[in-house]
Amino acid sequence: MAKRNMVEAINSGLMEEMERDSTVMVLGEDVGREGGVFRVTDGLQSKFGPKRAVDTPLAESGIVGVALGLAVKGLKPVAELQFMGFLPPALDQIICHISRMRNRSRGRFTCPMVIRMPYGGGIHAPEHHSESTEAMLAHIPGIKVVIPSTPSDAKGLIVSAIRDPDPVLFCEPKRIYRAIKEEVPDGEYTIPIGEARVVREGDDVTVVCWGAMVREVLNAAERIKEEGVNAEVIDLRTISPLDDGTILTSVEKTGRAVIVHEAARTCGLGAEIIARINEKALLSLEAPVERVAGYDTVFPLFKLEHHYLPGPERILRGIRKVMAF
Amino acid sequence: MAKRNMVEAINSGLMEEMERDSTVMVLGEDVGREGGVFRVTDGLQSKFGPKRAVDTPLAESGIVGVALGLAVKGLKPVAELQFMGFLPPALDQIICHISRMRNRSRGRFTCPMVIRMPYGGGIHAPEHHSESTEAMLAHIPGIKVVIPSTPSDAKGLIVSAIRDPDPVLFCEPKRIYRAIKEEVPDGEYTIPIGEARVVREGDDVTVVCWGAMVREVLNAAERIKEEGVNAEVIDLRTISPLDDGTILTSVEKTGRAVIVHEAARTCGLGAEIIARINEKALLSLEAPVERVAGYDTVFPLFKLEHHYLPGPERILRGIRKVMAF
Amino acid sequence: MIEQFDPHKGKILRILQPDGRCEEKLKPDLADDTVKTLYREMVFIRQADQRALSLQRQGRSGTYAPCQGQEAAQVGSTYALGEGDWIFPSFRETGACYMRGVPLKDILLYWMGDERGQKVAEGTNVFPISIPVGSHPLHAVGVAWAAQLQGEKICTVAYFGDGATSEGDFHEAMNFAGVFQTPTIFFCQNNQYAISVPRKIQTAAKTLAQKAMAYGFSGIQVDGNDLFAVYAATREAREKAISGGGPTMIEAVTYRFGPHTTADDPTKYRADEELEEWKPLDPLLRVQKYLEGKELWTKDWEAQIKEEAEKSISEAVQDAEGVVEPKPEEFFQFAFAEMTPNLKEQMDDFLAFLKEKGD
Amino acid sequence: MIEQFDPHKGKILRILQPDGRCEEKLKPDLADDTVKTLYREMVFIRQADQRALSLQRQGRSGTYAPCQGQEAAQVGSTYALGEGDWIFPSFRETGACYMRGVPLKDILLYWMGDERGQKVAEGTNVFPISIPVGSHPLHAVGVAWAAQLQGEKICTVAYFGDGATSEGDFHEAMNFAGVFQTPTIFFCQNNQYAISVPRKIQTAAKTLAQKAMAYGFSGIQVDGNDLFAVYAATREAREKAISGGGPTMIEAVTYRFGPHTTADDPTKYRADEELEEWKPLDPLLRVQKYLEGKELWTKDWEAQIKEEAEKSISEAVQDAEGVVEPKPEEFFQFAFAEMTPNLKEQMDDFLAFLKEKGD
Ligand SMILES: Cc1ncc(C[n+]2csc(CCOP(=O)(O)OP(=O)(O)O)c2C)c(N)n1
Ligand SMILES: Cc1ncc(C[n+]2csc(CCOP(=O)(O)OP(=O)(O)O)c2C)c(N)n1
Ligand SMILES: [Mg+2]
Ligand SMILES: [Mg+2]
Repeated sequence: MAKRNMVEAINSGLMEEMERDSTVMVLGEDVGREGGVFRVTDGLQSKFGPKRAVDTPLAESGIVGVALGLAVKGLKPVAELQFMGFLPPALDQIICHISRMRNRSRGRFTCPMVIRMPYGGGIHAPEHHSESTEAMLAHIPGIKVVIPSTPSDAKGLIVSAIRDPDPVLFCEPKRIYRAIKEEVPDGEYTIPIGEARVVREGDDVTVVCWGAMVREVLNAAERIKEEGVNAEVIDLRTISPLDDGTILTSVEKTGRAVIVHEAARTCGLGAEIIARINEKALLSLEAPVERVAGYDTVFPLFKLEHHYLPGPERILRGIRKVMAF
Repeated sequence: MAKRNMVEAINSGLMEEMERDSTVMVLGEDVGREGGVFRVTDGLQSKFGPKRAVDTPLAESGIVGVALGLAVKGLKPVAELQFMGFLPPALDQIICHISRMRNRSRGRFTCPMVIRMPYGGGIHAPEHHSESTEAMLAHIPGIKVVIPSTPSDAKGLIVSAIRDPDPVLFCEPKRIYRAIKEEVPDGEYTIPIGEARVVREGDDVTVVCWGAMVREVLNAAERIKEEGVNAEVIDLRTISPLDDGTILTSVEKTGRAVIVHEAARTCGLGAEIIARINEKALLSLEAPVERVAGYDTVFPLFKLEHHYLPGPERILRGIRKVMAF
Repeated sequence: MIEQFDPHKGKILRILQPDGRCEEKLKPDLADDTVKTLYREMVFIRQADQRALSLQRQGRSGTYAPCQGQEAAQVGSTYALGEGDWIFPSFRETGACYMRGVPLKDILLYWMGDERGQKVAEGTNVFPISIPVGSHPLHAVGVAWAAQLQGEKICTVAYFGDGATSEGDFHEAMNFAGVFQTPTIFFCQNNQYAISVPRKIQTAAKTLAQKAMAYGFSGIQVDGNDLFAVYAATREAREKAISGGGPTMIEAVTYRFGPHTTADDPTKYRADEELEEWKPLDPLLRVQKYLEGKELWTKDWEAQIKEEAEKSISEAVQDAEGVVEPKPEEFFQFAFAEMTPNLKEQMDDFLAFLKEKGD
Repeated sequence: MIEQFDPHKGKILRILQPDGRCEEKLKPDLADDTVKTLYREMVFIRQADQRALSLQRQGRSGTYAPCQGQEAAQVGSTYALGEGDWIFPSFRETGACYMRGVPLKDILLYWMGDERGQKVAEGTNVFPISIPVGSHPLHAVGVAWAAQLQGEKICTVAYFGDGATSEGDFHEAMNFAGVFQTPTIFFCQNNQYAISVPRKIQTAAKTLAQKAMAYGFSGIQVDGNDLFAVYAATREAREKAISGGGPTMIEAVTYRFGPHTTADDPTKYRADEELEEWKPLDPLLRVQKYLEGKELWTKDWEAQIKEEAEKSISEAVQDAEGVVEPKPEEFFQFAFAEMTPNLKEQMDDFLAFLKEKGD
């Protein structure tokens, strides 16, 4: 075991999978020689050569579109989109083809592949470098969407994503790429896709979050303790398929819930979570489920981004609101 | 007043706006000479010439991207995407630019424009011709999303969309393009964007729907009467911004709600509506809000599409479920 | 040959003249029997295409995109391919798919609104039909790239139309193919229209073939109604591809004799005169005259092969219509290798609903 | 001239030699004073660019994309434009934006993380900076098309890099421009890299300029470090555009002297030798030598213009840093002409939250 941050953890996961399975390859803008603008693919090209760690032309649709072909023909492409803000050009291939090959061919052709992308705000970046549009992805049938919040989970989930028989979109909370260092198991280590994790136990209120928000929520959870409130914190880890079982069990216990996400509020994933709670645990609710989320505006440039991003203060406020109801 | 179906109603709205305002133009694939594959732009080119009813190259991103430029420079482009299934190639321009010009330039540049597209299933079409991805659009800040369900509303809303100072996505339920004929006012006629309509009054249960589902819901509402259930039916007409006021008033009265949409269930607009009800009318709820929606699968080819699309039977079942709770 | 016919210099490859005469020095070596077989296939495809149209008219099938007039382009190009090669059809490739081993029954089944028609047999390297115009050449590049990395000597062929060249994905596919020198043939059937939009509105370039220059490889314009020219060009492009020479674009200049699809009325946007001008260029007529000239064609033989075609087409129709209805829940079953709990829940509810309804 | 320099034939336009000598017969008629002014602007831009970099290093600004080495490309092209023309910058166009009337203060303000820096004055036809690579040429085509329909004799210029030519939107923009013959200049600064990716991985085409042929209009490759060549080519392209001749693509071959952005370390992907090879081709050096040859340049004058530049740059920095902080709720205020009820509700809750916090 070695102490690693999330970038190093994902890198080691890629490294080990490429060693284990010669069909695994990474491709994207600057992922080869440069090792990725965030260094997630650092060292892969020098170790596995330019044919398995490939710098591509600057074209997101092209990257994921050829990856589909690579996958159908038996390779395991791990494509990188440099930022989730540049996911939109690739959406057509994802929505119209990647998510549908298995269904369209009634199982004859499949495209197990991974599309990685850093996402989320808080790094003082220019426009299009802070987006969180994961809810759009969760609305697309036929793909899985994974979002780690710790180095260990990141490694375990990237390995599972590479081994998954279906396309997996892997969203990396770049804000905490280097913020957390922890022991990350070397060698064979997987985390099952589709399973949320109870990060903190509590019986007064359930707080559901993912990605970079987990850290903010844990911070708030510690502070609300002083007010005698014991919060249970759930890190979804996979947002599609959604592990509503873990959420419901918790809400049935606590009777109260707050959902925290960076993405714009309207039609964000928070809405779906509320819908599931409403459908399956309405009678356990002692207060309306609260959403602490981004606003329905363009993500602001960094003079104002701290106002846009949910932080401990706003999360505390959300928890207090459901407790006071 | 003349009896018109939805195609004719939208056509007359376009016709009159192009007469009224010489800056209005339509562009897209087959919208000129052919008058649109559904004939919505029929006669516009012969009346206003090929410079105001323009056949473009086959490129969705190009169509809406140049439309942005046309709009900023003072024209009023009404772009057509041939089917919502071919919206994805245009999403990048919509998400990254069209929805952001005003904000990005702090009001200096704006792009009032309309993007029309037929959407929805039930016409025995090939793959990609039956999609309903309106929830993705409702998640994008900076645009408005309109969906008419009757010829009159279609005319009133297309006129309002053209006159709106901001970009409006106009989704046309092609399944009922010609199914309903009704009196449609000639000349100046507008329906405000952002206002839902109570189509049928009732006090036992609220059914929220839009587009082609309205007809199915009204059918179910009539049938459920025989069971002594009086359903209130709300046609959203605009899904973004969402008129939750009308929904909440109704739910506070009925205490029960069912939401019906064609789109895939998870992260569909139904989730957001449930979230709003949860946040603002939880205590009035006497039963969990029910979603009668498309499934989280690719929209099937037409041998099975009737199973995918919510019809009166499934809607009745949904209503019975919330009544029996 | 490809290099000699520079589209930029207005050159176009034509070997078989409309009157059946043939440029002997350019003629590919196709045995007479082979030519007869290919003619027979073209006849079969035309009749199958006709049948598909009438099935739709009779309400026995859904929308269909006919390929009448494009038989030489599809037969000539596919016949030039090898065993392991892959093709990536769009929606108008009935001929190409049939030539590459997709049973007519399956093709018809698909247009009858049944996904099972797209489940090709193991070893049949035909991608499912791609409806989004211009989007699938990327897949052909990806498969070709993989084959290259796997050390297989095969090529991939993307079939698309003139309209498809306007899409961004076409550009990205051509560019990736050039950069990674993938063994890919971009086979464009320029049938003069994208639904109602004429070729000249699609792009200001004189030819579509010249677009290849933007990506550092060569393109050639061929008479798409000339079986020999299409075959020869594809053959050469394939040899180049499998010997590491990289991609080639072939623009087959042809004409759609029929409507865009069964939902389309061509009289709205094209004059009958235009159609009349193209009729003498009919790809079948040309081969017929050629064979006639060599006394390899007779009225009787024509009648015979047509009758045989009708027979097997009727069988295919019967088989397609005889396929048992899909299980209602089938559309849930191919979303993932293993159904997700959420989907399972939805399927169970769906089945419960059917039960309640008494289906 | 553009026609004479066919990129396909390996021609590239260069007028001013690195040693300051000049092809007299190709030399555009620029008065000595004008050349001095343009040199002065280039000096100013280089120093402003340097300052922007150091502001970031000092934590007084965010990420910045320097344009050092590309001054001739940006000054030469913008100086060739007319009053009413529009430019569409990407993120590396500090020089072009400044030349077209955007105050340095606003440019700095934007990189300090403040959208207000993008609110150009009425009459300043500079589109806001577009970050998504390759996506904004479509906007230039749209504005040009509108101007054409409105009967205005102006042109639009899209600025983008070598990497941008790989995006589908670049293709669609070029194609629309060709089809509608819009008065658009596609000005590509080929600075040899897209972050770490070298030009040769971007496309297999020998030149980027030749891509124009795929769209039926002409492209020209110019020495992008040659002020005169860039000016002359842009001038001609503009005249062609406003006189109904349609679009032109100009590939300005240049080199990025600095990092991709302040977040980038070029030593990871390019050798110092390469940089050294380009240094003698510095666009400023060349004009300096030219002026020196005509005894229009002296050390004192150089010192003087540099000092003056420093002074006004410092003022711009002061002004940018002196701008009052944006109101917290500002980011709600430009979503729509009229705030939607839903957004109003969110803003009120946001303001209530700030109150509670005591901000
Ligand atoms: C991305 C996309 N946009 C629009 C359509 C609707 N559509 C179907 S076929 C077609 C025209 C295609 O023209 P072309 O590429 O020349 O092929 P052809 O039909 O002539 O064989 C259009 C616009 C589509 N299928 N995909
Ligand atoms: C669509 C998109 N993909 C990726 C990026 C990230 N990115 C920013 S600049 C850049 C390289 C651009 O290269 P080039 O077009 O040559 O312009 P240059 O930076 O050299 O001026 C990349 C990949 C982006 N901004 N937009
Ligand atoms: Mg065509
Ligand atoms: Mg560059």
